[in-house]
Amino acid sequence: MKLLKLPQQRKRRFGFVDSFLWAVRIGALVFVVVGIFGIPGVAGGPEGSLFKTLSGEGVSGEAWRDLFISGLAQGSMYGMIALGYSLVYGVLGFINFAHGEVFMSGALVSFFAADAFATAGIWESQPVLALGFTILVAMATSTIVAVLTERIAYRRLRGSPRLIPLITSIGMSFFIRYTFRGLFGDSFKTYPAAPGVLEGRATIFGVEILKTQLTVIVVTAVSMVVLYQFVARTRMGRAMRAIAEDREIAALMGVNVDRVISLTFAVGGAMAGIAGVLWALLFRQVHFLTGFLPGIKGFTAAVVGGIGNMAGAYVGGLAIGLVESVGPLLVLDGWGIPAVSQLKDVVAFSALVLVLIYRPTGLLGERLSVEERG
Amino acid sequence: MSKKMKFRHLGVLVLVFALIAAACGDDDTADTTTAATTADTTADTTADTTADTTADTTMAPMAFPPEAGAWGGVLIAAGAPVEIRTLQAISESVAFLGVDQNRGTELALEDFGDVLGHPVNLGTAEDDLCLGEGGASGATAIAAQEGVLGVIGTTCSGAAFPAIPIFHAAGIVLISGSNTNATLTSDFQGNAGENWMNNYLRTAHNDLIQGAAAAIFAYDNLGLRKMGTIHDGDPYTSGLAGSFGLTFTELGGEIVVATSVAKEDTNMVPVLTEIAAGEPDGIYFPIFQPAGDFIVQQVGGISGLEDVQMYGADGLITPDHFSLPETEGVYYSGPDLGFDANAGFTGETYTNLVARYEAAYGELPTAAFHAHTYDATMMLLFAIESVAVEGPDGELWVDRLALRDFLYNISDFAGVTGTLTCDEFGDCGGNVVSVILNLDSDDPQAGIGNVVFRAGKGAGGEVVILPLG
Amino acid sequence: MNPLAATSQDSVRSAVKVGLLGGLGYIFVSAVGMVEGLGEKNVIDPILSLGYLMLIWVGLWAGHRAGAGALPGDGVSVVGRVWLGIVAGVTGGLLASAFLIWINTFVVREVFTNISPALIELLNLRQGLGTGVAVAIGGGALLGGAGAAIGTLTPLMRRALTGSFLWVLIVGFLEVILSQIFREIDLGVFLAFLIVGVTSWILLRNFGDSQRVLLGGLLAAFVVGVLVSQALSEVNLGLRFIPDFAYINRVGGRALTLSAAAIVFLVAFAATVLFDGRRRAMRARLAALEPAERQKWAFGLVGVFVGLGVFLPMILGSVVNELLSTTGLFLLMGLGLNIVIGYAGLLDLGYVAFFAVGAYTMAILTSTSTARNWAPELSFWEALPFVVLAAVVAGILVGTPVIRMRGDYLAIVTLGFGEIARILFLSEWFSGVTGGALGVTKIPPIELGFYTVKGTDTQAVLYLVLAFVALAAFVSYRLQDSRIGRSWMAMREDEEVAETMGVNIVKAKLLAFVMGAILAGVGGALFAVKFGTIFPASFSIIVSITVLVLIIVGGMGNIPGVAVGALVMIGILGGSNSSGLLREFAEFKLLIYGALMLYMMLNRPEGLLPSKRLARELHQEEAVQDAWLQGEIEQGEED
Amino acid sequence: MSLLKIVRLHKDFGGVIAINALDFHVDEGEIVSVIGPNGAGKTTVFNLITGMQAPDSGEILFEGETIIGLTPDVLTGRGIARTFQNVRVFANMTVLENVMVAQHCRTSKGAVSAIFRTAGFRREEEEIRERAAEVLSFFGTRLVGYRFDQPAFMLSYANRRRLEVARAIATQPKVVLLDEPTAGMNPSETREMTELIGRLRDDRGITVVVIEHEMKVVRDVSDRVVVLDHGEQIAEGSYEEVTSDENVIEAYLGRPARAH
Repeated sequence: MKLLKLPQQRKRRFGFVDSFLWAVRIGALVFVVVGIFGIPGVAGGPEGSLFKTLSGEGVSGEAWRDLFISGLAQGSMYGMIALGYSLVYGVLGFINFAHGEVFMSGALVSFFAADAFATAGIWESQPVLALGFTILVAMATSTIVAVLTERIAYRRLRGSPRLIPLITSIGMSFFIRYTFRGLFGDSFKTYPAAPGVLEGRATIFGVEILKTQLTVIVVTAVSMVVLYQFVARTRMGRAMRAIAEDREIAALMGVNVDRVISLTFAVGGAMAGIAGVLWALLFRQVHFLTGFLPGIKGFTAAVVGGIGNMAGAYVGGLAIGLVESVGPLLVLDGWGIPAVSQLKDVVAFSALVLVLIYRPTGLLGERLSVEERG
Repeated sequence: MSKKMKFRHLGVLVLVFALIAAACGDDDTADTTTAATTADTTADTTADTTADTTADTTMAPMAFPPEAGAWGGVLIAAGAPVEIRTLQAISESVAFLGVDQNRGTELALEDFGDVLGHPVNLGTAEDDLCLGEGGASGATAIAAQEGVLGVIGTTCSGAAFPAIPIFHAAGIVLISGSNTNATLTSDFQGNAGENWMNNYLRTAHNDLIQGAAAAIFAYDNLGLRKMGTIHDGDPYTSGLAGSFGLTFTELGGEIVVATSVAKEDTNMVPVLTEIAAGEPDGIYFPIFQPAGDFIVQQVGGISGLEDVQMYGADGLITPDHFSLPETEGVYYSGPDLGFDANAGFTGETYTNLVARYEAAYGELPTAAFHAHTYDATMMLLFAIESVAVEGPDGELWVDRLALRDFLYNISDFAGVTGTLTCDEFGDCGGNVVSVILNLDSDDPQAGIGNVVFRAGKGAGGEVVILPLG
Repeated sequence: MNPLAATSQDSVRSAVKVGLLGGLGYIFVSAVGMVEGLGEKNVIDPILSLGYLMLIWVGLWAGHRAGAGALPGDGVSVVGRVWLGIVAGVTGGLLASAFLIWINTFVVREVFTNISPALIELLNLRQGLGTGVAVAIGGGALLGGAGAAIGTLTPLMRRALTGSFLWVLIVGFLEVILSQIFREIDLGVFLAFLIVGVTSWILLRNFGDSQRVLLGGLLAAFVVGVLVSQALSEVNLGLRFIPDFAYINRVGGRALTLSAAAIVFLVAFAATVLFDGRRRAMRARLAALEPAERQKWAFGLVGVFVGLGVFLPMILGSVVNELLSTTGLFLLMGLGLNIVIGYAGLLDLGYVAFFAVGAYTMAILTSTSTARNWAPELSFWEALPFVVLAAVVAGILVGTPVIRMRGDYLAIVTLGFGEIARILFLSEWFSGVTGGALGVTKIPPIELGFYTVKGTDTQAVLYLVLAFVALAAFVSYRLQDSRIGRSWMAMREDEEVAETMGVNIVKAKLLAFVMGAILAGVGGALFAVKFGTIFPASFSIIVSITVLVLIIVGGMGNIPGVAVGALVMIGILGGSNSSGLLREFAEFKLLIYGALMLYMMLNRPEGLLPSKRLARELHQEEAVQDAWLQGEIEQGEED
Repeated sequence: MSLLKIVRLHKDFGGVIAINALDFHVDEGEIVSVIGPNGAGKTTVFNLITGMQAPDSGEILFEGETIIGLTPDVLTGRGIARTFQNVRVFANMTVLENVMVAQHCRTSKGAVSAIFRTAGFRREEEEIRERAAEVLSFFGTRLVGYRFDQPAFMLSYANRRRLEVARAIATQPKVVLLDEPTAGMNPSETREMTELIGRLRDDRGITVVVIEHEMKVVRDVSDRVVVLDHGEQIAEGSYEEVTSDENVIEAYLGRPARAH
């Protein structure tokens, strides 16, 4: 999808900024490596988390596995949310801050479906049907919310300076969030526990995984593949890509720009809706603030993966999920820093900064196009 | 306002000019003239802990109303209401605490009825936002209203810090039903806490008691030796986890990991893994919902924590939390809630009170502190009634300092939370904490009532174990 | 005869559409809990509660829109317009009735929490469904017609009517504040106000063209005013009978009595109508002035406002002073962020980090708490240089890695930095210094040598905050209009070109970050002192967003605009962690925030009081159309 | 000694060669035209000279010193200025401000003196303003008077081109690189611009390198013409020499450039 146009990294003489960035790069690398492996032979220094594990006092091997998988599950959902950011960015070139609320709306509204199924006993007796329908409700809600936001607000702002739609989306995010709070209250909605078939652990390739986490990972992966095929193969998908390249030319070529942009929002919304149900399945509690942090993390993931790039969004999501799950214990704990878990967002955002310092266009952000030539 | 205070403000004015003048550098006629007039205003800078507020109201010529004390007084016209206010956390994530408390106040008003023939008015409920900013702005708004005698609040200790001096300057007493921070009152050893002021009282327990009692139960009764603690970045939970750890270590136990989560965290695997690495036998997590829910729900999936004893605290003692199947077998420390048999000041039993609560608000109490707040309100109303002087035409005169003194001398006051006696630093609560055990998630109320351990404050401030029931 | 015959089909259709929107509005304010939540607050006793006011407003709006929807060319008469309003009102009423029937028939509270029995009672006027429906439709028709009718009045009458109504609401609403002002106002400050006001009026009339006379006279009046205000400060003006008469005690706060409401309305109405001629004449005279003359006048007026403004904190009472000091703190941050975004175009979403750095530096260096293991216990003034230093360092630390990032990347990375800062301050890791979750308490008041500014002394705090705000505004203003300011502007327009014009991008960006950081840092330091205690929870992302919103709503790049933004967003609506003038709306504050932002961005993106530059930028096309023939010009490139 | 000397310059964009082993030089006081079909790499050369892009190999010498790796602002300070093919004036700044900004590297007053409005600062501001007015008067009456305070986006296309040139002059350069200064202009405007380019050297002693498509302009202004194709120099010499060169004819006719 759309390539982000960044200034060509120039070969400059080594200035203040370069020395600073190199110091950060090297410092971060040393920090991470020492955190993991420690400084062998130095008593009283950082022990290194891996060394701790090997000597049997740190995090156990199984624990690393659990951390990894929970990070993967969390990251899959971030990836799904990141997609919405990335798609919209690709097509309209602005960050839709309200996307976290799109995710929340699906999670919150589908609660009532899930709750009804649970009360009726269908949740247990027909788990696939019930879950499927719940996901449909969530997708529908999120899609409607996403498309409506575009229709009401963003459509009128095309072509205005980029700060305007950004602020609008922040306003939209507040508006949706507190409207939902007004409508559905500020209490936590507790989803019914995952149906019996999804309880306990399954063994995949000799690795034990909680079935709910497995479900999350599988469903997101499948959704991603389907979406990718959609964008790559269908006419509408091609139209989306055309608009991402150049909206005006696409319009000249007969693409109905408004419709395709709506569709982009719809697709992003649907993905967020799926993520909403998965979120509820895993964590079971949703309320009107549920979208806030995942929204920001999704945005982070989109940038880490390379904004505007679909695969990048997913990869970025997985990366952020893994980093915040594994990172604190892997790197910080090795340094003997207390209470590392509370620093997981610090780790996640630091990872973001580092990724951008190492690769200014994100992990899968494509290299720059050919600059203007005479 | 006294003349002195006015002059001080002038001084600030001068500062404004000085700053502007310093910036411009060419216009300095203004500050020399004004500075000259304020040359001798430096006198009153010594802090005076007993407030210097004067009477709010004009005096009548006769013996009534009597001469006002140092904090002034309030003259209530015949038939006019007695003004008290609430300042609780009634929005955002802690609303379940503050709203619950305001209901306690409303019920107390209902039970107490009129004060010597005057109705009681609560005015607009102020929000402490559970933050210093909210406490300050709410307190300012209340202090600006005329004739407010006392305030019930705050919900959060953080909001109380800036609110107390504002009320102090206005001669208003503040009684909290849920502040537990030790520095607001005393350490029970006769040392005033550094944020204590003499217009502040509370009916809630002091953190020192709960943390210590919870640790004693963990060490002695549960036989735990290695524990992890989790707080959520809130001063309350952080303080509680800290004082738990202190006592637990003193007893000979070991805190293997003291860590925390963020309130909005959902994935608890990392934090639980961090704790698992320390191989504890128990985890003390005195936090709130939903983070507490996530922890009990996810702890089963962590290898190494299969047999660990989970141990929460009062932030989680709610029917919602107790109805999670995973909470069966989990202990919770908190203020003693075995109130059922207790009768409050008006003779209303706690059981009855809860029934009325449910009837009035359509749900069971969402937290424990409505009871403490009920008592706090009762105490305030009783004190007002006791110190009020009736005028010839049905007026009422209440001296603020007398009201404060009366409250500080309250002893053996019958409350639904137990018998209340205020000490010299405003700690009035029974300071009895209990540990409960949830056995059946289908009957959360039974779990909340299932007390397995009680402890209270001894004469020297130490923790003494009390018999059950 | 069909009164609508004269109106076009289109007008009717759009009236129906507006009516449906109005009906949705009715449902919305009811379902999100505004009607019930605000139902207890009586504005005018006993007839008007805030909750009903919301519904009335919806009806009037719909009618007005529908009436105005008829195009002038349609030949729609006054009666026709009123009928259009009624059509809209009835349509809305029908939709509202459908909603009423639905919520009366089914119990939907399980899902929609705020559709409670109490709400249903309110909407039914406690008389059952029939009344509710009748009122919805009848009231809709009435209000719709009224709304449209207002639209047909002469501009003067319309202004008088709506303005007077607004005054009634304001007076009813600001009960606490107005009571306090009337109760506490003393003769001294009243006379001072009078002296400065009258003197400046005379001066402006007679010596408007001589700046020296004007300034000298003003200064003299000001000095006299100060002396008088101090000398007579103990003599109460004795105006307490006014609030005693105007307000009546009710559950949920005091409300305006009906007779007082009528008086306020009549006075405001009469004043608007009577003084209209004079106002117009004044405006005409002002318009006729030469630009140089006008500048002199503006200069004089600013002098008067400053002269009077200085006395205001003595009058306004503690609540307003408290609000204004909070507003001032945010204004300080707003001015800083205005440099970063408004001047230099760097979208910083983690601005709160600098605020936190300032607050924590001040708190740690000055706290006298015995619980702290490292407490240098400096005074405010000793610690202030360190605050600035810390802000500079923070500015460079945040600024350098992002120097080569653009727009959206910058946004997320700075947002990340903001969160990193908050979590680090909160963390166990640094709790030895920062106090972790327990924050820092016992931050001492500011010693000025002759006076101690305690956090609880709202008046003194306000003066202090205003002094710093004035300083910040002064610095911003001077920087804006300088070589540095121009280089920021150029960078904002086109970074690459700015560089080829010789602007050192690294220096320019870092300077913007550092200046912004210093202002926020000082704001943080004042924040710490004002509250005497700080906790990490005060420094969440929402603060960054609030500051961003206030400068955008106010008018980015324009210092008075930022001030207006701070006043509206923080002073009136209430900031992220504080309540504003409209404290009754606290529960819906963020909802209103969102709605206001949407409205502003869609209809007035340049803000309430924009800089000329920004207004031009956002309305380029119109400006160009005005100035040139369309064909001759092309639009400037974007990016 | 050449003022500007380019030696075996090479630049490619992800495999697409933009500039290949390019050699050319500009002497002081010369007006050199760079021509070539679209995509020949003309603007890239300008970008490389002004430091906006870095070459992969080769050398650029300015006044005998290498300037590779220097940032554009430093190069502006050394005396290299440019305009842009796609007119990049600061659209929302006024005409006067546009030109005032351009003097950034010739002035020095920083934040502190700006805040205190020191005497030095005020003097410098006055100078900046005067110089800006002076530079704008270079274009006769087109950009003076009420235009000073008009935002640049209100200007006509030709006036924006003029403003760009004014901005470049205001940096007080030794050499100015003009990228298609007459593109989009009508014949009379083009004539005027041609004359201006001559005056740049004659009145102000600025060396000029100009990229131009309009052959008439090239003929009228150039002392020397350099022809690029595919990033390589295929011919060099006087206008007459170049236009009769077979390589050049082939380059243009073989793949005729899109008309501008």
